[in-house]
Amino acid sequence: MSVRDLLSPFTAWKNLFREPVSIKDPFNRPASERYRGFHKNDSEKCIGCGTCEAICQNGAIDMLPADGVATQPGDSGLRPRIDYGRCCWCALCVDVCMTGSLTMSNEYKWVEADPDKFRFMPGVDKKHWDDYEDGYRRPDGHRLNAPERIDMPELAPAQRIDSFVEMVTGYTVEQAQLEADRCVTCGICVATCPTHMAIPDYIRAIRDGDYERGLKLLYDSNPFSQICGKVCTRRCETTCAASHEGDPIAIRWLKRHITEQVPHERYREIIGAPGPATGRKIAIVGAGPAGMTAAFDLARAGHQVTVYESESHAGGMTRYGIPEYRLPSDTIQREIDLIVSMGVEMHYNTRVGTDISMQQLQQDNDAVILAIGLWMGRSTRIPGSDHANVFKAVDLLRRIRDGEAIEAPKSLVVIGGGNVAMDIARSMARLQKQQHGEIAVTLTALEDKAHFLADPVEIKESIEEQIHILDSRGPQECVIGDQGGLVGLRTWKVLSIFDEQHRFAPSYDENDEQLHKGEWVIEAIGQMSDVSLLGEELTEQLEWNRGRLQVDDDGRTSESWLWAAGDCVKGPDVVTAVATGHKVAASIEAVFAQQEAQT
Amino acid sequence: MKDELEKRLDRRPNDHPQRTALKDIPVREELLPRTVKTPDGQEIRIDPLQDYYCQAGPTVQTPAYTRIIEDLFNWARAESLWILGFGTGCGAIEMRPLMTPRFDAYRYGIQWRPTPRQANLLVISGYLSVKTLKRAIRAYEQMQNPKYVVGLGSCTINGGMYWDSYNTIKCLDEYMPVDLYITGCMPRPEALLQGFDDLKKLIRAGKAEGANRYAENFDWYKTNQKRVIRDWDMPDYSW
Amino acid sequence: METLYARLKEPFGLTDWVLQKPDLCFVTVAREQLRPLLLHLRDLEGFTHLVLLTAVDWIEEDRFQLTYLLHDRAKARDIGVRLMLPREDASMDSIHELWPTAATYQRELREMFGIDFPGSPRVNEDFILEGWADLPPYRRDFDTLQYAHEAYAERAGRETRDPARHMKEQLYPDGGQDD
Amino acid sequence: MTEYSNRSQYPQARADGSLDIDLTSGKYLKLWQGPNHPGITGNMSVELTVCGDEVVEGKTHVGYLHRGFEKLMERRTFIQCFPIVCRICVPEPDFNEYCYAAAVEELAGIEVPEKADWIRTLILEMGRINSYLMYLGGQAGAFGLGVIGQWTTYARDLMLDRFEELTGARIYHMFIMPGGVRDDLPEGFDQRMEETLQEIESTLQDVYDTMFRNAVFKKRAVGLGYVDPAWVDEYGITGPVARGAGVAKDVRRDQPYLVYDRLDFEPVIATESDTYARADVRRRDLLMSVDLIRQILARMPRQGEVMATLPNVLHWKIPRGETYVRGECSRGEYGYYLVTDGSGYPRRVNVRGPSYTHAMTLLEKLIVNVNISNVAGLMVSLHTYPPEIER
Repeated sequence: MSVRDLLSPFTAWKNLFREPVSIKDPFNRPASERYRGFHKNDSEKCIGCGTCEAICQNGAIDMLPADGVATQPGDSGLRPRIDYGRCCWCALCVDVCMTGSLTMSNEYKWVEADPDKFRFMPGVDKKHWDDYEDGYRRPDGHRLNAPERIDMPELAPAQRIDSFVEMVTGYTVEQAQLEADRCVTCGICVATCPTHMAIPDYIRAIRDGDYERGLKLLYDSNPFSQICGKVCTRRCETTCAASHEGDPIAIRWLKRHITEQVPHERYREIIGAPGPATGRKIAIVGAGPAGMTAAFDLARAGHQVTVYESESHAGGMTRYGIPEYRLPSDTIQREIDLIVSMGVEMHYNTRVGTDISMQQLQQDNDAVILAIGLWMGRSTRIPGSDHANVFKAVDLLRRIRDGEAIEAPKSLVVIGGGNVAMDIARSMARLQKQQHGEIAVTLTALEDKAHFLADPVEIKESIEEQIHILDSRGPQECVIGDQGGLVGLRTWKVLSIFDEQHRFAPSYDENDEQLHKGEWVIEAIGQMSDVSLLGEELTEQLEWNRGRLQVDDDGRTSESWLWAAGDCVKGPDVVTAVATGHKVAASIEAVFAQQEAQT
Repeated sequence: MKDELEKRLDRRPNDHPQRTALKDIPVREELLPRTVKTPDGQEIRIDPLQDYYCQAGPTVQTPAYTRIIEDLFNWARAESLWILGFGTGCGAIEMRPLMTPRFDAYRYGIQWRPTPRQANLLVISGYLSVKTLKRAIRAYEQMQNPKYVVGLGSCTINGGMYWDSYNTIKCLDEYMPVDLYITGCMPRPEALLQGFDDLKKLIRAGKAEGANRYAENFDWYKTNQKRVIRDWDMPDYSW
Repeated sequence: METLYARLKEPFGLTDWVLQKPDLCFVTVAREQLRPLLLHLRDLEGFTHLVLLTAVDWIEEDRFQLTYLLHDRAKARDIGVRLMLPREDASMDSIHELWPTAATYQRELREMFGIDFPGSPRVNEDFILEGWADLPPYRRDFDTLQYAHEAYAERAGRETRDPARHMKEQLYPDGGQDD
Repeated sequence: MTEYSNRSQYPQARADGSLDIDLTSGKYLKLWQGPNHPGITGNMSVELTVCGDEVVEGKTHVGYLHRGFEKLMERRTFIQCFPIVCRICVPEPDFNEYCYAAAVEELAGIEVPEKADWIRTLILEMGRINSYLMYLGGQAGAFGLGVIGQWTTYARDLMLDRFEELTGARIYHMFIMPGGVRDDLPEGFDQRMEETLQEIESTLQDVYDTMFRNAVFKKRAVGLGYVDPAWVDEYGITGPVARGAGVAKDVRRDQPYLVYDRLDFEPVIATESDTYARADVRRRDLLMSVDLIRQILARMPRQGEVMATLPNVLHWKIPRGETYVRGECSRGEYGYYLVTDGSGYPRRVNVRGPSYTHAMTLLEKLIVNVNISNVAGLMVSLHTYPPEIER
């Protein structure tokens, strides 16, 4: 202790001459740029997936319907409502938000006498901080879930181009786990799937490693799960929450993974045996996905189901329309065998209308289902399209699939931009490679690249396989040479496809004309049903809608004994066919139950 | 108001099954009746719970006779918010900047007092564990009228982060009459100032009637308090 | 660390050795060997500092794990000594004479897990909780959410919807197949 | 040094060594300091038995802030635990975030980007400065020097501004996540940080002149709360309390974590081991943190990621294991003992805060024979925060 210790404290007095440090107006002091203040939500961008609710450790977020927000595919119509009696402003909800719609402002003052008022729906209930510039938003690259999909292992273009061996090899267990891990289990995809498969649940089964539960979930809603696992059009993935800021979950490949992990001999046991016989009889025309799905449902319900198929094998377009490299025959056969094992009676090589009449079927059965698909290729009807070397894609695909030896031309042109066009182009490319060692396939489509109807993956793979793809080309003439052989296809540049009333009326730039060389021209611009089997009388009686059978919501035609399902009604794709198959089966069940009740 | 309170009371179950196996909670030693010897040798019998507290319950304060006088009173009350320096939870840490030059709440007539007797504003700074609730109630009851309660942070509103904790209450207004809530976790000093400013407006408008609400619904509050405070070893009103 | 374990393994019957990181390992010891082991570690091996004493409830295996974490200041390393106790009427010997601070840990374990430490100072006094009459809260079979629901009032008016179910109700309420 | 021991003849020891305190004798008075008391470190209390103005027995009571974190974390996923841990310690929350994140990363096998380690170190040092500034205000205030608190709280608020612009929050930053840190440094941060550091240094000079060179403070702090170096191991004493007793115990140097092995520093020690020495250790430690922040900003890499890729946090599972992660916070060793069982939730988390031993056993030992007026000063000198005792 010294005199210094007594005097030194007085140095504090120097602060008398210092500028005061007090903030003049503490009521209007903005928080920092990154401040995690009150929430904002871009209601347009939000899809109501509820991931914010799932991650909130405080149970502060409720998902509720909001005024002016409609439920539609890809948007649940719910919006988060946040309870500020719970929130801790950790911003995990912002970090995990699948669309980036949820952010925070740097507003932080909220005083209220009524404690029940601290709940609000950001972006729906207007707040004065909605248009604040500053505030926390997820920093670039800061993600709590991996945005990138696990790539599906597949054969390299060079390996696959000369054979019809399946090009995709399937996920390993580790890969599937990682991919399944990306799913946030929101379930928005379920509504988009035509047959409403329990997608989040079977993905969870993969995470849990419980494949048998996964398989049960698959076959509960889709008896074509193995096939869909390979060739589904996967509309579910377009509405996947992960697709907004990253790749959608590979739902199709995960489905495939489940079917690959369960030994085939276990399938029937897991799916369960059919119920006791009811004595009801049902005839199904066509053994494609729609017909076989209906057969599966009805046979499991105990009804006696007979399927009539004009080809030698069941599977319909999955067998005769999709190339082997995408969907191997043995996969189809396993699926069909499984359905048949439920007690379905099959009549192959039996053409209804020729071998047995519809009237006969009506007499012998309680109900008849028409699932005849779309087997007639449409023609462009341009000059020269009746030439012998102008083919329909469906016909060619069927011939290839049937094992017929086809001599591929050195060069060819495909008209069409859908999946069938890609299939035939790639199939022909393989034949060319096998037979000539060279590929010369040109594909012309009306649509521009951004609006191609084909799956983007198909397009990418086609390009890898050296298919020459030209967009916005309108076919004008199949040019026939002096010797009578086909020279190629003449096209004009497309300016627009639809007119102002959104009707199909393409307009062309006639100055931009090209000739695409090809010994063959293959038309892949759509298909229609061959309804000749119905016979004149029935055709007259039934109602039609633009060449397709008119059915009600349940798939029932105007004739009370006749239902229709599959591509001939809706589609075309496998999973829609499965959905309509289920639908008619359920409708028939309902009618039976009604009849039961009446007697 | 009372009906509404009753309704909220009714929707909760009574003592839940887990609690049936109650153990007897011993009364604290210093609260037991005892005999004390004074320095001159006299023996005095003391029952702390009876003798140490005034047991008269709270009464409703009627406003002054004329409006002008009452307004004057309210203005004076609003301009001298004396806060009890009882940091019940984490939010108390943001009070310190208010007490110091940077935010300087003193310029708004707000200051902190160490004892309930000198304070008229109790700030519940966040979650209240049952153990602190007991003390906070006593602190509140010992404050002089007119008195106010401000709930600070989301925990006072609906449990906040500790919504599933076995040891914290979720709704402060079940146990104490709250005049105002400030949300945040925790609210910044500026938000607190805003809250105090709003409280002043309430007081000036004569709407900060928490203390009267407490007196009017005393039984309801006591029932709620005793439901969560298991060892109620204190008088009902510890003034 | 390895040499330490090799040296102590036999005399103290140590099992389940895990080298978590170069300066931290865990071992399991039998109940009767605990005290000799702790004494040995403290007095002869330099583990003079009791970092923590806590329990883990392995309710599926019907036992508590007690973890004594000791720190060796000179060599900057730690050893975690695990000890398994049956869950029923769990009771353990107190080590408060080895480290006075252990008494606090033991008081907490008594209150939060219901593990008794006979002889430990003030072990039966309320420590953190006051007037607690339920299961010790850190036991796995105590459900804090349920307790909170039942014991404390919550604000009414909260409800939520599941997106998938809501979409079903809105878009395909009959559960039928659609596109 | 003032001799405090055996000033009173009461209470006498019984044959078994326990104290003969008979409350009915009239010699003793039971006095509760806290929880609502200006001279208490947060929401806790000490139950004092006094004889005259001298404490003969003191018992610490905690639990007023108990929220059951360790239980709550058992029903939160690994990512959901991250926002809740910082609430365990209000004045220096980042240590919880760091220890929890490091324990999770260790058991889950996640590699943290190097830059994130630097930013974490920066944040921990900033938090240390805040904590010490609060301490200095409290320590001076406990001896009646109110003005120190006015200055240090202002200085601390400047640091909170830096925290706010870096982390997006003032008190609970929730910035150190398992996997890294949330974001990079904002633009111009170094410059503003340097200004803040200079302001803090100048404040500290004022504090030194008015507090450490103050006859009142010296008179009351010197000799108060003497901690024998031999108790350090026995009582599990860590941090500045141990360093004030001449034991150079500092996790940053003994078991370097984050980037401390790439920074130049030596643990600050003093040998007097009383309240004054501990205050001085903390003051010098604070200056060292200022220096460390300058070193960090000068040496840290400016390019690169700040966050590792996590598995989808909604289904994040960590294999069975257990670990203990420690760090040197302003009060001593802070540690997390984490046990996982292969599920998506921690099996058990035990938070070991330095106050656990300091405020319980050690305080109860030191408080005997202390004058009532010095109890507050003694408690503050152990720098205790009750929430880390009871969690």
